[in-house]
Amino acid sequence: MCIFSDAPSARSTVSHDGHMTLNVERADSRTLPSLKPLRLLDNAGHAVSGAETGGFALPDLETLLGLYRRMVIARRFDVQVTALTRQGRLATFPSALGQEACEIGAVSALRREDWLFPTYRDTIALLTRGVDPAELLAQFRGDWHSGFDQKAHRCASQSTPLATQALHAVGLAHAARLRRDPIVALTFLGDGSTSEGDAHEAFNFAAVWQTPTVFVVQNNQFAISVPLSKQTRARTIADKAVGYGMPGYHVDGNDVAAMYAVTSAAVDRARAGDGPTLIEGLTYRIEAHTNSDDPTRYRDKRDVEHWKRRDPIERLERYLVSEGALTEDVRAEITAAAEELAATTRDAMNTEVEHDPLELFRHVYGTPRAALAEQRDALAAELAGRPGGAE
Amino acid sequence: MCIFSDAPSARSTVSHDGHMTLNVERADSRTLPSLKPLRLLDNAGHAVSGAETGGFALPDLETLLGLYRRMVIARRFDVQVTALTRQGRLATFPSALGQEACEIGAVSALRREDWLFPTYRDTIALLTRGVDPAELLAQFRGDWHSGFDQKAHRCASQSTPLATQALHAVGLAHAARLRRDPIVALTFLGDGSTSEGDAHEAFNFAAVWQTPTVFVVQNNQFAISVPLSKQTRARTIADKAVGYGMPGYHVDGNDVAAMYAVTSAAVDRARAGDGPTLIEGLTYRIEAHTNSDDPTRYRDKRDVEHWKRRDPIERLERYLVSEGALTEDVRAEITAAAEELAATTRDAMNTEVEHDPLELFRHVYGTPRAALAEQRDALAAELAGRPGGAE
Amino acid sequence: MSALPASVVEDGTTTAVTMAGALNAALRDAMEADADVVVFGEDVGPLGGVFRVTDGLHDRFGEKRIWDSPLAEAGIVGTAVGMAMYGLRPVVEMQFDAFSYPAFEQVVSHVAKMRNRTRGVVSLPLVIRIPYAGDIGGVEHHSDSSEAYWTATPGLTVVTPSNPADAYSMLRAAIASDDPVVFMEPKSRYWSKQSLSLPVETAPMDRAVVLREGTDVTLIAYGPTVRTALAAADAGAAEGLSIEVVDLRSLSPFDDETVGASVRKTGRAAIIHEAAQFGGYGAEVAARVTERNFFHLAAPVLRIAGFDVPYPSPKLEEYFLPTPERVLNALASWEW
Amino acid sequence: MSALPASVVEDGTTTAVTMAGALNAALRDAMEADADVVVFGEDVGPLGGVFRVTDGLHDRFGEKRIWDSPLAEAGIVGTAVGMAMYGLRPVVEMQFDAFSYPAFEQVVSHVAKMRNRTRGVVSLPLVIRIPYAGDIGGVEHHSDSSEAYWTATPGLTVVTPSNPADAYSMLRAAIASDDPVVFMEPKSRYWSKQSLSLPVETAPMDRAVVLREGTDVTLIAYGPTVRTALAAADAGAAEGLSIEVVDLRSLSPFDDETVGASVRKTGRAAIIHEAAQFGGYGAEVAARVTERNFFHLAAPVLRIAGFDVPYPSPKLEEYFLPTPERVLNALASWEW
Ligand SMILES: Cc1ncc(C[n+]2csc(CCOP(=O)(O)OP(=O)(O)O)c2C)c(N)n1
Ligand SMILES: Cc1ncc(C[n+]2csc(CCOP(=O)(O)OP(=O)(O)O)c2C)c(N)n1
Ligand SMILES: [Mg+2]
Ligand SMILES: [Mg+2]
Repeated sequence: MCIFSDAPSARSTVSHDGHMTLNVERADSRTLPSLKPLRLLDNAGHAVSGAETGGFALPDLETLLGLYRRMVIARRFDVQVTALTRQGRLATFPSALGQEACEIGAVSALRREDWLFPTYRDTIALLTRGVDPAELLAQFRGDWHSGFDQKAHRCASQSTPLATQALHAVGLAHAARLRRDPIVALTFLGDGSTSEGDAHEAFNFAAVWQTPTVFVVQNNQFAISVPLSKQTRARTIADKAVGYGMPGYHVDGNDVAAMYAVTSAAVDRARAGDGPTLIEGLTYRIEAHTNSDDPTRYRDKRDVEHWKRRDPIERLERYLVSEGALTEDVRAEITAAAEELAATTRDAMNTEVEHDPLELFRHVYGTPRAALAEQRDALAAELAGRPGGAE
Repeated sequence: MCIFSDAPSARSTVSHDGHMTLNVERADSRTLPSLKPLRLLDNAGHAVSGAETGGFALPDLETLLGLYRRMVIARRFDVQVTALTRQGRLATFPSALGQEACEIGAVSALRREDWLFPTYRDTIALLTRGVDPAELLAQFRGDWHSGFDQKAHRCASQSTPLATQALHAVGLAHAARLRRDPIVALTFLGDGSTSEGDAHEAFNFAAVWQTPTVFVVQNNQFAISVPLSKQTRARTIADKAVGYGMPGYHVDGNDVAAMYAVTSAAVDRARAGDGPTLIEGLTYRIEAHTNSDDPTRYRDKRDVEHWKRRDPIERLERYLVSEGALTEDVRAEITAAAEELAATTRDAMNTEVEHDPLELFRHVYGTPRAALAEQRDALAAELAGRPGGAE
Repeated sequence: MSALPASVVEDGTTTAVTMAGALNAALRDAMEADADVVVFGEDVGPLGGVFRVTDGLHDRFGEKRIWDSPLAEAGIVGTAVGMAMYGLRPVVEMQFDAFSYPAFEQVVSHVAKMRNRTRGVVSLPLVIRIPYAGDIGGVEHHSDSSEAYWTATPGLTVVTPSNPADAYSMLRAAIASDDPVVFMEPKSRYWSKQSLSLPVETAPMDRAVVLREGTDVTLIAYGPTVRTALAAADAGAAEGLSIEVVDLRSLSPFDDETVGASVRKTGRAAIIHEAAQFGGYGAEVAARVTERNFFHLAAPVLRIAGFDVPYPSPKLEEYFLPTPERVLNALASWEW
Repeated sequence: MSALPASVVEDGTTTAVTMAGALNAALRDAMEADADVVVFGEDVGPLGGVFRVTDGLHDRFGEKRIWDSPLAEAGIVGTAVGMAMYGLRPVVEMQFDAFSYPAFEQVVSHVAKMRNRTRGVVSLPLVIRIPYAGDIGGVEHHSDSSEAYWTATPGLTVVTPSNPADAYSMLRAAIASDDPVVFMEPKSRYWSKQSLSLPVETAPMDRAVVLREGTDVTLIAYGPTVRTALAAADAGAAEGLSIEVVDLRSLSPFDDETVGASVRKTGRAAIIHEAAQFGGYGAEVAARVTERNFFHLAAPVLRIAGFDVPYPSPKLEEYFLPTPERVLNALASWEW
């Protein structure tokens, strides 16, 4: 089920003037990312002009309205799932509340044939790609390690071992390039994950091989309890791009317009064969790391309040209202869609699915193994109340 | 045996004017390394002035003469060991021929109490630190994994797993800092090794913790057969420093004066508590990767000839001769010292040492293990010609 | 070997100490006793660790003794190696055992080999704490049992407590050891309680203990499965089967003496663990118990282990984990 | 199982094929047959690999089919996972097995688990070639035997040839398999020769073979120790001991059928490997052979393995490696 039919066009909205185009020369000229994050809308919802935009153009109203709709629905979903998790319906859930602009801005720049390599945090990005909520949440409810058809959605499963998925994205992108398929692989990473060796290797392989990969680092300023200052001494995470000879962008991650525009340009660049891009979206994790985390132990509530006042949805809403694009009708439609999704999700999560214990053995190998069949039979026998079974 | 009594002073010879001092502000200002490698002497042996020096001052003649002496002796040693390896006296030997300026310039910037974390390539750096040739070569002859007393020499063993030693250097430096011991840990890395995750993690931990660590990447342009262009797309390896918020220097690695001056400044900076530095020495591996490698398979002989004409020793020699510092007496003394060392090395390598098979069991654990003692006894019995032993 | 003192029996009184609490106390006391003990890793600082094992230590000892590192396990173990070379006694935490895998090269190629490489000159007094095994409803990668990787690596000492008293005593011993120790903490037992007065010193870290005496079969367990073994012994007793339960505590070295004595007495042995059976630690136990006691054995050593599949998702783990019933069924499969 | 065809017996004639040559031919033929087969790793391109296994392939197939990657093993395996997800069949090389350790997390947490995680939707037709074991005079880190790490990991298929014919046939089978295969190449056998006409198809990749028939004892070996086992059988024959030699070929899965049949015939079994004994692969062999054939065994299964120490430096490896004499001594330790 793809809940969004009005997917914004994946074509770039970037102004391709000489200075601002993403291209190899730019990488080779070793331009440092701006210290101030690029943005197209300020927190009051006003369009920004000048250097701060990094030369990127504000997407048109229709595109922005589509992004708004996705964000509102995603948030409703996220809040619903967090509530269900508190009620014990899910084993765990890492919320992306407050990160909707990063998640949806980035992923909306992809075409259907492109691939997404998400982390555990990026549930709403997968939702936006059209994955069914029940299948999506199977992992966090504990039904199976991953619950949706990765090939059908061109989405990898939500990766837990940090930064490992970035290498998969690079490999897949390279394979596509070898086959001359014009597709792009986008991977999300957390700020903390950039410290892992695999992040480095992924950036480097992508740059050396010039794979069509887009790295989106959601800098939500925490890795569980560890603040960014203990993760890197670089001025921005985007600075890391320099060391790989690829373009890096430091973007206001609560400005969905900027996230969408910059990612679209990077996706275009990748598709054109000009290699990878590193995008840092500066945002904030409003919720706890997961439901089992207690953030009062390590951060000041006032910080959270500060960031709540920089809410990505409200920012765009202000702009859309001021432009007259967000009518009451549209608002009502969006609310209804969001509530419907929430209801579907509630129902799905409140409905136990059947688990077949013998499925434990079914997918481990494509080539059947006698010893595994023995173990399966032993479990079957045990379940049937008979002792023993094998041997 | 420390073969060098005239160790150049480890104090910095850098001119500390505002712009050029290595300091945190500089790191924070995200200065990109110069594309042209810094140098103080050009290939003709003329002192360089202006921007190319990066503001570093040429060390005094006495210091340069000391470096020259070390390089000549190190080369003689290197050539001798390669010859012995061809004669089958050593299991393997990775020569550093042509890299003497990197090796000796860098390591000469250390004080005796500082630590060195070398790779398999850096035998002559250890020699320069005073490790006895026979003990030094035990590893490559195959007597034991490492043959010298690491604590006595403040030198770790020559690391084989690439980039792993860089983390040890960071940890040791951090431990020293916690204890307020004013020591520095310098680690060598190859250009290829910068691709490993461990290199990234070492750079990052050092920068975040601000450890007194100096990373010297010897960019000899090959990782066995793989050229630098397949290792990174960055314009210089020093560019990587930006992504960690530490200073990076791109240095002519065949100019020992520059290597010594820049490393000395980095060592001073580290000792002062101002954190790590990344230094890239651009050089060339004149010999094969090791004796078992055949470089004709992957590189053009003319390249080697080109680099031979940029020999680090000849360059300094030209300068010292033109300055009148390299008299025939001095030359004769150096040649004699080099020949003496070569003879000692030949003798040592031609003398079999005794191997005690039971030493296999001696150092694995500090706490004795009964099962290991059984295995030792079984081997002892086997060696004594008796069957069985244990059980 | 003798059974543990009475204090080690679980009793659920209010003066009880959890395993997490005992580990916390051990770290605190070790840090108090020796300024060279430092603790670092992911979230071990102000948060106190995701399992709260380092709770309160950051407040007490400050940033120079316990701190949050960047998020990189090879970096954590690799820098700990350097610190230990310099004479500190680092205790590092891998957040979950699947997240120790990025550090695998540092552990296998350096931690395990440093002392041997340097002919005993550089020993590494380093403790790598690894919360392991499942039964906590964790999603993928949060329930691995990685012990077979470490025990197959010469140079490592690998131990695992099954109760709070051992947790305290063995962690103190691990920190005091000049050899590197992989200290495996059974996640599902973190909240198990025991009435205890700390500090406590139990059997030496490298010895197994007989936790329950019996005459018919030796049931060997460690970490999380000790509870399973004790429950099986209870249930067995009800059926007239006298099960002797041995808690290995030390996986490497293996206490041949204690286990052998028990097996020679009972004539039968079984080993329980959560990790997959194929290539699991139980193979070593079965192989060496058989090698050394073949003619005392009335039946093959049984392995009751996880199936040879990846650890399952929460809703399926009950079918994967060895239960007391599965143990008894297995014992019943022997010809008696 | 039947013995290998006569062509598999070493004869040292001039038309001989080395194991490295057979592997090279297998790669060439697989790349020729299927455009989805790609090869990458460190130095596998123009150099042809440090053991020359990819010699000439770069010239023949060009940079898009076989190339040198950056120097990073997690990167190599991790990108291979992505390529395999997309439908390519990557064959990657770890230069020496100690250098596979940086890729450990990618192998254990992804390569082994992807198919299961995705309920069979994403299988990974990926081959990880690992030159392993010692006896080549290599300095530290160049002679590890890492098989126990991989065989303890459900989801991996682990195989190892002992001769050129199997090297060819099994590598073709590994590349053809839709499951990920850890393909372990015994370094010391790279230059061993066999007169052979390629292509050759030997027994299925997952089956053990009886290489030499015998009646007194089943000697189980794999990879580098098959030669040792055959030599021991020769020497044993001279002393009147009839040794049956089984070459496992597949370490995971384990061929219970072939091995069991042999053990039930001889009533005695021993396993030889280079890796340290404690926690080594031999433990699994001993444990399962005993479990399944206990009442046919006249004596405990013996393990003749490396000592429980890090692999030694070149001058000491002769004392570490299992020799035919050590095998015979061990067999003599049984009560007959
Ligand atoms: C290799 C690895 N190490 C540790 C963990 C445990 N862990 C899970 S999430 C997390 C923090 C990740 O922070 P970040 O990358 O910033 O992502 P965020 O959670 O903020 O989205 C940690 C340490 C893991 N999943 N994988
Ligand atoms: C982790 C690891 N992977 C692979 C190797 C095999 N290997 C040894 S040297 C080498 C090339 C290293 O190149 P570089 O870092 O540039 O150093 P150089 O040899 O040029 O000094 C490789 C691939 C290794 N030693 N360690
Ligand atoms: Mg984060
Ligand atoms: Mg190099």
